Formats: sequence, structure tokens, C-alpha cells
Amino acid sequence: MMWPEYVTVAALISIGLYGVMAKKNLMKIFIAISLMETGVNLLLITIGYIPEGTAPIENGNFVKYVDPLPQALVLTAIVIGLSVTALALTLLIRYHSKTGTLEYRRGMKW
Amino acid sequence: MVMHPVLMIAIPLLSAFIMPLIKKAHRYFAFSILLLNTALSILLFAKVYNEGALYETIAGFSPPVGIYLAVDNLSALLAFLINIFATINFLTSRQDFRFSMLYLLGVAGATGIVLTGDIFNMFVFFEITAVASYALVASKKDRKATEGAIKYMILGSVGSVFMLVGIAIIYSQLKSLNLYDIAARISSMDTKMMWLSFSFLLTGIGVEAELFPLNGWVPDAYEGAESNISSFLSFGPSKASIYAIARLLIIFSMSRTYELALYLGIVTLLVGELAAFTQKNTKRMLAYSSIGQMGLILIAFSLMDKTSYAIPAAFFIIVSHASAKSALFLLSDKDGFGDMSSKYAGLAGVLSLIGMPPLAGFWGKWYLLMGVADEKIWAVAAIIIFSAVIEAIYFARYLYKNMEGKESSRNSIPAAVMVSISIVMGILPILYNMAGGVLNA
Amino acid sequence: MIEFTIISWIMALLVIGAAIYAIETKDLLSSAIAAGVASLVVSIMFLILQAPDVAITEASIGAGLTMAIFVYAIGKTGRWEK
Amino acid sequence: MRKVAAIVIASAFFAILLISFYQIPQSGYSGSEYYYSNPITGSHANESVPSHYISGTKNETGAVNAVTAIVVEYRGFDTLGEVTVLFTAATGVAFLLHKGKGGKKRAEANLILREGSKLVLPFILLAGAYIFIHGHLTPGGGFPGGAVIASGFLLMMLSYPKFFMKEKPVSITESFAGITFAVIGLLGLLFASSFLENFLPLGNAGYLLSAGIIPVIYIAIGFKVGSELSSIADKLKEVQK
Amino acid sequence: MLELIFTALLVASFVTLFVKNGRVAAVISLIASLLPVAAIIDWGNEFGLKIFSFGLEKSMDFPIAGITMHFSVTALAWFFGVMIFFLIPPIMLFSYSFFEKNRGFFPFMLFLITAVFGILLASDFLTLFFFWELMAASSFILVYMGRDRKAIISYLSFSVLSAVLILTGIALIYSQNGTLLFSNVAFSADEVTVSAIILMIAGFAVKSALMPLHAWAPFVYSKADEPFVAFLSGGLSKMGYYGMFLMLFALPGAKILQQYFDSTVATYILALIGAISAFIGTLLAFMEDDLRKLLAYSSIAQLGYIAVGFGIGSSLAITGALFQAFNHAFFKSVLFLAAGAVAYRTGKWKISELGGVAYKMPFTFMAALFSIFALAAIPITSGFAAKWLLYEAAVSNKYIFITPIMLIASVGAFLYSFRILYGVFLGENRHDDIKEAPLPMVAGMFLLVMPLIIFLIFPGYMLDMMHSALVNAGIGTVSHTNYVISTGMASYNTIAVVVGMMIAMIPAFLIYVLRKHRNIDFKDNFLAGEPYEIYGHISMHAANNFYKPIEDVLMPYLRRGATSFYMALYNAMGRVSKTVRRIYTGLSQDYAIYVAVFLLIIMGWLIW
Repeated sequence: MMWPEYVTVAALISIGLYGVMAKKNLMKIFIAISLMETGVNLLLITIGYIPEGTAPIENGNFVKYVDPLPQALVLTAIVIGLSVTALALTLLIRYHSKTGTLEYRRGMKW
Repeated sequence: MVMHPVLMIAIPLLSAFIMPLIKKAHRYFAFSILLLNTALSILLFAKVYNEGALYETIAGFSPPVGIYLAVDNLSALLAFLINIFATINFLTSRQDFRFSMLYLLGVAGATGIVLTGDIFNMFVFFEITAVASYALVASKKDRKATEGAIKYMILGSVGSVFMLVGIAIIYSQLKSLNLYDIAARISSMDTKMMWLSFSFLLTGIGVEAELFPLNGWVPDAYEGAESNISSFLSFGPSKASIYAIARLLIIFSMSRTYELALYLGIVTLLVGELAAFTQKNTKRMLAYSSIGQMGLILIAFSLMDKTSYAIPAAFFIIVSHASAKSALFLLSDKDGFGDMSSKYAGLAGVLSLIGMPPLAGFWGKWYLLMGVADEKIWAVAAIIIFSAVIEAIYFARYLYKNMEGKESSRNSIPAAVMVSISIVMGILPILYNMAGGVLNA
Repeated sequence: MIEFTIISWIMALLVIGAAIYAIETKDLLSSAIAAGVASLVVSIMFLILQAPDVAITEASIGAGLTMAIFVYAIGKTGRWEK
Repeated sequence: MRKVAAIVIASAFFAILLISFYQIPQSGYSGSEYYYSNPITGSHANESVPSHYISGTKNETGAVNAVTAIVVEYRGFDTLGEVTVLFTAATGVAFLLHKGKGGKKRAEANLILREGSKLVLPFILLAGAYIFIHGHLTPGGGFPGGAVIASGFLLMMLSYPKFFMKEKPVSITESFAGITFAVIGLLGLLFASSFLENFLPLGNAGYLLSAGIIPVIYIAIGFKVGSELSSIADKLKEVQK
Repeated sequence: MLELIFTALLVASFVTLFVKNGRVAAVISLIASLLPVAAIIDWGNEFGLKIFSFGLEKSMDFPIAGITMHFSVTALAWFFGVMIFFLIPPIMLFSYSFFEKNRGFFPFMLFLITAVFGILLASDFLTLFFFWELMAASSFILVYMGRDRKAIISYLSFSVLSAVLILTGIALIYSQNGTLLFSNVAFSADEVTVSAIILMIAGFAVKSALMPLHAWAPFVYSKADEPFVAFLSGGLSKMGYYGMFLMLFALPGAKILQQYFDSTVATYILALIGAISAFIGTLLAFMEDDLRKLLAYSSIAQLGYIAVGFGIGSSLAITGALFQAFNHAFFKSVLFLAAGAVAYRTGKWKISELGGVAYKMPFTFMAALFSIFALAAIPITSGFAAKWLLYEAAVSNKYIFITPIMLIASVGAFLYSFRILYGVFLGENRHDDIKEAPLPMVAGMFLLVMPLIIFLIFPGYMLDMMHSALVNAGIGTVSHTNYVISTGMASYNTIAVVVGMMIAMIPAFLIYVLRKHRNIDFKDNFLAGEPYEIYGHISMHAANNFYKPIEDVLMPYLRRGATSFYMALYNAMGRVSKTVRRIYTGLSQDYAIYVAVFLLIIMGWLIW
């Protein structure tokens, strides 16, 4: 059982969620979101891991390999996370130039 | 001719990559690509309609080892709808080439969501559509647009994280990502884990599909965005993701999931319609009422396993909502229907949304109530009646307000064309057979 | 094997601590850096979990570039959270 | 108030996630309960998907690195989508930021950093190129390679405040890289049976010139990712406050 | 051939959609509106109006949207068709000179005719509902074309209400029978069917403006264009009663209701509602100063009588009800058209501003006069025959509560029709500058008056026409000859009555002719010779505050009417909606909390 990793995953996701729910600063919110994404990536890798398996790179003598599919998925997920973060930061910069702050006041409300 | 559904995704992507090289003619280029896509989707539908569901493997590996596209009648129809509305809507774009790129990418993503048969691939396409939509919503360079885009982005990112968690849980149980493989082996899954993954996935997709209470971003994003982008949101990502939810329901086809979907739909319907009832701001009103319509569609889908009327109902409501609501959003950049075409578009759109013949909305209402009658769940019928009356009242007020206004939107002609699609769909007798054919597929 | 477990526990605590610091501190710059540290440690965890490709990618993209653009953005928008 | 509610909800999540992770088996993927069924033919295979990858990578794709094989071949469509997401983000950034001239004055970095960065830049680029060229043999591949290249440019940006990427070459690079990827896919549709299918000789695994289209695609990805990431960083650096 | 009629109507409506000139459009639509009339006349050979025949088929199956729509003409549909389609050509004739330019009245009117034709021919519920909705849509557009658009809100919401009620009723029936064909539907006395019947009757009652559901009528009647209002009040309101007749007697819903409640309570309630709306409608009518609103309330009242007849349900009563419906169709159309003509010349609506129009517009006055007689059910008019049948039915069924209400209501009808007569047409001549309405208008009105005169003399023809409908519905008919209706208690001989009236008239006429008299100016005897200008500030029109005392007594009670009830409902909904919108706080943190809580909740719900 992979307790350290799983605890890390759960902690990262919950902490990120806490940040999204409780923090007023938009930059902080997006930092929290990137933490959540890291957590999910770790979750996928941990799911793919099997004890005393080795990296799925074929070397002559056959040994037990870990599951390669989640690693591929995580490669995708990391890049996606980066893209979203980049776009988000762009928006934040523009929001800042519009309003002069990132502190989240009451937004549009009717 | 041998039809490759993948072209409908690959060609827009390719042309989006090409776009920066030909900044000059980008609008014509993008428009012709969208037309081509629409033509392809018609061919695809014809093929699927004649030969039954169509599978295309990608990279030559048989699924679930490789990714594959699974196209049945309903998904082909939705791909057709998304592409044709995108084509019409694109006529109203007045931005630079990057806008066209983002637009193409968004359309390709929505098409991919509808066509793909692999859950992680669906996630990727969700991300494409979502990222494109964030940028598009923010394309109007003022505070409201930015704020709406940021809210959309925050919720969308949280939703995608949850979706990924759901995928991970499923994978940990079944070691497979293929939707139909999962559906075949779902029974061998531990029940708790199944429910967990279902709820994570539902939450993740529900954010895009505007289900209550995941739809906090909807009013702000729809209001902030340019009117043609609001219209794009209302026919593109939202419809694709409601269809994704329908697929989810089919995969985890348990009575409780359908029950849950029914309750969700009811709550969404009531909240949306009631919130729209006294909304003064036109775009927000339309946004709330689209929330209500999504609830209606979800109700229709949630009867899918019981009655054969459900899928036609859902399909016709989707057609009516996609065409009419997108048209109304297009018109919403000015208060008032000054010229003839915008008068026509507004009037026909409202009549379609409140379900008057000969528009598509009528058939949606008819099949939905027939399905409810099959099930003898009269509470739902009562709720639908209630919401229909509410909707009629505020749409009448909307008409009254706009008919007085003198100036008229720049987008009136495309809006009129969009509404005409709803009329055509309502009249075309073959449509029922199309929608009915989904049941056999 | 046991030492691996110990190392992983230590790293887990590192990551959690960095994450909590990143959320709770008022200084956005250091919180961004803390998030970068967290994902760096996570990339080492990937290495332990026999995922070298992911480890490299996470280290370079997740930790490096993300942190860099965060730092840029914070430089544009102001460092302190009120 | 909000903090308390958030803490309660977050801790509930923590508990639920731990409970659910407790159920995840770590017994590997070779058990018979993981045997997949082909959705098209409906036939049941007697292996699971990951074990198919492990056993089949070498013969089917000619790659040694199973992850690379999956990323580029088996699930190459995902990768195309992923590149597209990155591309979309880069486009969005460029679309949303009106690029300012030169940015604001930053303190000149000290001499060692400037000269050193000028010195190491070629090596960094070389390392990136190596990483994505050898993607099918060794760990790494297009994404880390591109990231390394981007970090090289990042270094330049840090040490030379005036330094900024020229718009045109970057966008042309990323366009061509993306076009290469998509066109290779379409060629697969043309020469072989399906999109993104390999149509080049596999060669014998373990050598540089092997694994069919994988190196080509990975090189394209490397260029694309590198150019896009550096352009994103550049835009974010150069934007007016 | 039946398709041809539909197609021709639709084509005509599309053509007129693009004709700018109102005259041309009017001619086209006049010709088009003769098609259904021809069809009705042709079918008449079977149902008792033998004029000529060109062998039009009686039924048709038409596949649309994967379902087959079944059309076939029944005796009932034919009777209502006579009632409705004969209205349209005169109305088109009228609107020939009413609309200078085509503002969209003609195309949608033709569309509306198509829809009504479809409703009457429908022989399954889908077809019925489809065309019902088509009718609602096109009439909505016609209302929207009107001069004041405020009415569309109430009209649209009420027609959608009726639509969804009917649709739910259909769905219930379908869930019980599994079929939509009228011929295969077999009612059984269980909750579902009974609730279906009640829902559908409520839905139809909206269209025919029965009392609790009438709130849209006064607005719409007073805001839309008169030619359309004439058709709305004369024709469309009858469609509601067509539906009711269908539900209650053709598919015997009344029997089912009686079985289920094992008493006639349900139908009694219907009759009571009818009587009450007759009563209150009358009261509201004779206090109204706006001519169109007055006519609107009087339509509510007159339509109430029909409901009473259906509620009583005896052959006598239903005969009377159909008779009343027929008369109302014609005289109310004439009255609205006359109001339109008056407004066309004077541009005024308020009774207190009108007066003495008759001196300038004698022919309009004649038409209006005759239809007012019919409205007030003065003996020798066909209106009297209808009311007489109804009273007699009510009395013979010992409806001791309903009968007096009806009687009072008809007295009230005298009062307000007198008010129209005096306030608008007679009295002080205030309009010297106007002239008679143009010829087409007058011709239209007189064409509409014609049937009233015919059935004045020969009410038997009317009974012949409805004979087979009643027989098919299993209701006996009233024994009659061409001009004698004989019921259990008495018999009504029109010839005798007419002759009697003549004899009574002769002395009066002689007195009027022989006695030498001079014309006194109105102002003269009003002011006893004082010069008018002194009192210029007083409105000395006899017709304002005509029934002031009654008004003072009743208004406090009538003010808390249905309309205020609906407004209260509307405001309550508004408050609910505002509270619902509080959910959307605009803070993304709140939305994130919603997401998380939602996830936790559905997890809990699904797992435990």
C-alpha cells in the first residue's frame, strides 16, 4: 500500500480545494488550482505503480514493468495544466490592469 | 466514398495551425473550413444513418489499446448541428486571425467530445474546448468579460481536476479507458468505487454542462462575452457536454444514476426558469433560461432507459435550444429588433423556445410529455407545465421590451438563418426517423 | 525497501508543508516558489515511482516554467496579498 | 465563516479521498479481471491493456520506451489534442495581451550571469534537442525537450532585459511543427489505414533511426512546445502593466 | 384535394406575406378564405345544408414527422365550420378598406384559418394539438401586430397555459389508452382519465374566456385590430367550446364524470361557472366606458351562456348552447366591426366621447342595431330563441340557483346594449365631419347580419344543421319544424311572434306618423334653452356615469377580480425569483463551495 503518495495526493487536492474556496486573491486561487493538478498527476502515477516494478523502458532482461499508460496520461495532463495556468495568468494580468487589484471583491451581481 | 470522422477533428486543427501563415484571408479560410466540416458531418450522418453505428480506429490499433471514434446517429446529428451553427455564427466574427483560430479550435474540440469513444480523449477535447472558450469569452476586452472568463476558468479547472480523478479511479479498477469497454465491464467494478468515479465525472462534466449548482459561471460569462461568443457557448460546449453526460448515463446505466439525473434536471430547470423570471438584463435572462433548458434536456435524457420517446425529445429540445437561443444571443447585442430579419428571428426564436409548431421546440415538448406519460411521473409533468408558463411570461416580456426598441443588431441575418434551421428541423418529417433511429443504433 | 518508505514519507511531508505554506503565506512570490518546490518534490516522487519521463517533464514544465510564468505574472500584478 | 466552511469541506474531501484510495489495488495489471473486450468486435482478449503495451511496444511500434510509444503511437490522438491545447493557450495569450514595447526597465543582471548565459545557451538548446530526438530510446521526449529549450530562452530573458523573441519566426516555427504533426497523421490516413498510423519502416529497435514516425513527431512536438512555451513566457514578460 | 385546400391557404398566406399593398393582399386573402367555405358547403350535402357538391373527400391521412395525422370531418366539426368559416369572407371584405397597407394582418389571418381548419378536421389528439398550437402561435402574432403590444404578455402566457394543460391531458389519455385516435380512445372512469378530462376542459376554457381564466380577454380585445378581434371573439372563442363539446359529448366525457363522482356535480360546476361569468361579465360590461372593453366583457358574458348549456347537458340545453354560439359568432363580429368602423371614422373609443354617430353612419347603425337586438335577446331575434331554449332547459332541470343568475344577466345585457345604442349611435350629434363607412365595410357587416335574419324566421334550419351532430353525440334533438320549436313545456312559433310584433307595432307606427311633432335639438331640452357654452366644462353626454349608482354599489366588490389575483401571483413569483437569484452571488469562491458540496452530496446519496 502506497500510503505516503496517497496521503500526499489527498492532501494536495484538499488543500487546493481549500484555497479555491477560501482565498480572496485570484493569484492565490490559481496557485491552488495548480497544486490540485499536481496532486492528480501524482494520483495517476501512483495508480500505475506496482511494487518492485521498473520503468517501462525495454532493456534486455525482462523484469516487471510499471504501468506505462498512466505515465502517458500524466504527460498530457501536465502540459494541459501549464496551458490553463498560462491563459489564467494572462487574464489575471489584464484584470489587474483593468481594476488595479487582484483582491476578489463582490463580483458582478444582479 | 469512405468516410473518416476523424477528418472533422483533424482538418480544423490543421487549418488552425496553418492560420498564422495566412493572416490576410483568415476569415474566408476559416469559413470555408467550417463549411467543409458541415458537409463532412452531413456525409457522416448519411453514412451512419444508412449503415448503423460507425467505428474508426486511430493509429491502427484496435481499441481499447488504441483510441477510436464511435459515431451513432445522435452523435452524428449533434456534430452536424454544432458545425452548421458554428458556420452560421462565424459570419458575425469581426476579429483578427487569432480569433478565427480559437474559434476553429473550439468547434473542433466540441466535435471531438461528441465523436470520441475514449474517456481520456474526451477529457482532452473538453480541455481544448474549454481553453478556447475561456479565451473567446475574454476576447471582449473589458472588465466584465475578463471577470466572467476568470470565473469560468476557475470552475472549469476545478471541474477538469475532478474529471481526471474520476478517470483515474475508473482506470485503477478496470485498467481501461475505452467507454464501451468500461460499459461492458462496469459490473465487475467495486460498487463504491463506481459511484465515486461517477460522481467525480458527473461533477467534472456538469460544470461545462451548466447543471445546477455547478453553473455559477454561466450568467457572468454569458453576459460578459461578446454576443456571438455567448451564442457559441450556447450551441457548442454546452450541448457537447450534455451529450457527454448522456453517454456517462449510458455507461453507468443504473437506475440510481438515471434517478439522480432526473432530480438534477428538475432542480436545474426550476432554478434556471425562476432566476430568469424577473431578470432585467437581457443576456443574463437568456443565460438563466438556457440553464433551465439544459435541465429540460437532462430530464429528457434521464428517461432514456425507460421510454423510447426520451431521445427524440432530448434531440428536438437540443435543436430548438441550440438554434433559437443562439439566435437570441446573437440579437442581444442591441436592445431592440429594428429590422425585419431580427423581428422574424426574435419572434420565431421565442415561439420555438416555448414550443409552438411548426418549430422544433413543439416536437420536443410533445415527445417529452409523451415520455413522461409513458412513465406516469406526473410530478415531473406538473413541473414542466409550471416552467413552461413561467418561460412564456418572461419571454413575452422580452419580446415586448425588444419590439419597442428601434435600433437593431448587426447580426440579424445570421440569427434569422439559425432560427430557420429550427423551423426546418421542425417541419422535416424525416427528422423523427432520424432521432428515432438512434434507438435502434 | 523500508528506507524508500521513509524517504517517501519525508517527501510527502515536504510536499504537504510546501503546499500549506503556499496557500497560507501572504507573500505571493514565495507562495509561487513554494508551489514550485512542491511540484519539484513531487517530480522526485515520480522518479521513485519509476516514471522518469514524467519526472523530467514535471521538473521542467510543472516546476520550472510554471513557476517562472507565475513569477512574471506576480511581477506584473503586485507581490503582496492583502 | 467562509474559512471554517472551507476547512470542513476540505477535510471531508481528504477523508473521502483517503477512503477511496484505500480501495485501489496495487496488484499490478496482469490479473484476469483486467482482460479487456474489444468494443468493435465484442471479442474478449486474454490480456489487459497495459500488458499489451508492455509486450507489444517493441514489435508494433519499434520503440523501446513504452511511454513514448503510447504517447506518440497508441494514444497519439491525445497528444495531438494536448499539443492543440498548448497551442490554443499560446494563441489565447497572444490574443489577449496587447504586447508592449520593451517592457519596463529592469536592473541589468551582473556580468557573470550575462556572459554565462550567453555561453550556456547553445548547450541548453543542444540538450533539449537531444532529449526530444532520443525520446523513443530514453526517458524524455518532446515535452521535456521543448521545455528545456524554452528554459534556455527564459535564461536569456532573465539576463538581458531587452531580450525578446521575435514574433514572426516563433509563430512560423510553431505553425510548421503543428502542421507537420497533423500532416503526418493525415499521411497515415493516406498511406496506411488510419489516422496517425505509422507508415515508415520501423527499423530495428534501440537505434536512433527506428520506430517509424515517432522521432519525427517528437521532433515536431519538441519544436512546437519549445517555441510556444518561450513565446508564452515572452508575452507574459513583455506585457505592459 | 383536401391537401390542396391546406396548401392553397398556406401558399396564399406566404404570398400575402410579401405583398405590401393592403388592398391586393385583402383580395387575395378574400379569395383564399372562400376555399374552406366551399369545403363546408360541399360537406353540407351530408350534414343538412344541401346547396351544391363537387365531391370533396371527407377524410385524409397525412404523414408528418414520422407520425400520421388523421383528418376527417364530423357533423360536429361541420357545424362549427359553418359557424366559423362563414365569418371570414365578410371580415376580409371589411378589412379591405380597414388596412391601407399590409401590416401582416392578412398572412397570419390566413395562417390562422388554416390552423382552425386543421383543428376542425383533426381526428386524433396529435393533429388537434398541433393545429391548436398553430392557432395559438398565429393568433399570438396577430395580437402582436395590434396597435398596443402590452397585450402580448397576458395573451402569450395564457395561451401557453392552455396549451400545456391540453397537452398534459392528452398525455394522460395516451398513457391510459396507448392510442391517440379519437375513434380508438375508450374512456374509463378512473382518476387519470377524469383528471385528463378536467385538465383539457380547463385548457379549452382559457380560449373561450370562462370566468377564472378570462383575464387575458379584455386586454387583447381592446388592443388588437378590430377585424381580428371580431374573428377572435366570434370564431376562436368557439374553438374552445368545440373542444369542450368534443371532450364532453363526442368522446363521452360527461358520462365518465358522472360515473366517477356518481353525480352531475362536475357538469353542474361547469354550468355554474358559465352562469357566474355571464353575470359578472355583464356587470363589468355596463360599467365600462371603453367601447371595445365593453364588447369584450359582453363576449365573456355571452360565452358564459354556452358553458351553462353544456353544463346542463340535456338535449334542449345543448341545442340552445349551440344556437347561442352561432348567434354570438355573428352578432359579436358585427358589433366589433361596427366599433371598428366607428373608430375608423371618428378615431374615438370612449363611449363618453362618442354620440350621434347614427346620423352620419346610418348603415353601420342598422347593422349594429340588429345585432344589438340579437345580443339583448329581444323577442323575434334569433338570440331570443337561443336564450329561451337555455332558460327552459335550466328551468326544466330545476337549476334553481343558475336560472335566476342567467335572468339577471340578460337584464344586464339589455342595459349595456342600450348604452351602446344610446351612447354611441344616438344622442347628441357630436360628429358633423364624418361620413358613412366605406362600402366594403358596410357590405361586410350586412353579410354578417344576414344569417341572423334568416334564423330569425327559420330557427328550424339551425336545428337541422346541428341535428346530426347531436345525434352522433348520442344527445336527442328538439322536435321542430322550420319555424316552430316545440319543447316539453311550450313551443316557439316565430311566425306567430313576428306577426304579433307587427300587430303591436302598427299603432305605435301610426302614432309616430300621424302625430305632428317637431325636432328639438338635444342641447335644447337638455339645457332648457340655455346657451351651451356656459356649461361647456360639464360633459353633458347622457352616457357618462350612466349607471353611476350601481357602479358605486358594486365596484368595491368587483375590484378584487381575477386580474388582481393574477397580478398578486405574478408578484409572488417575482419575489421567489429574486430569492432564487441570490444563489448566484457572483463570487467564484461560493461557486467552488457549491461544486464541492454538490460532489459530497451526490457521493453520499449514491453510496449510502
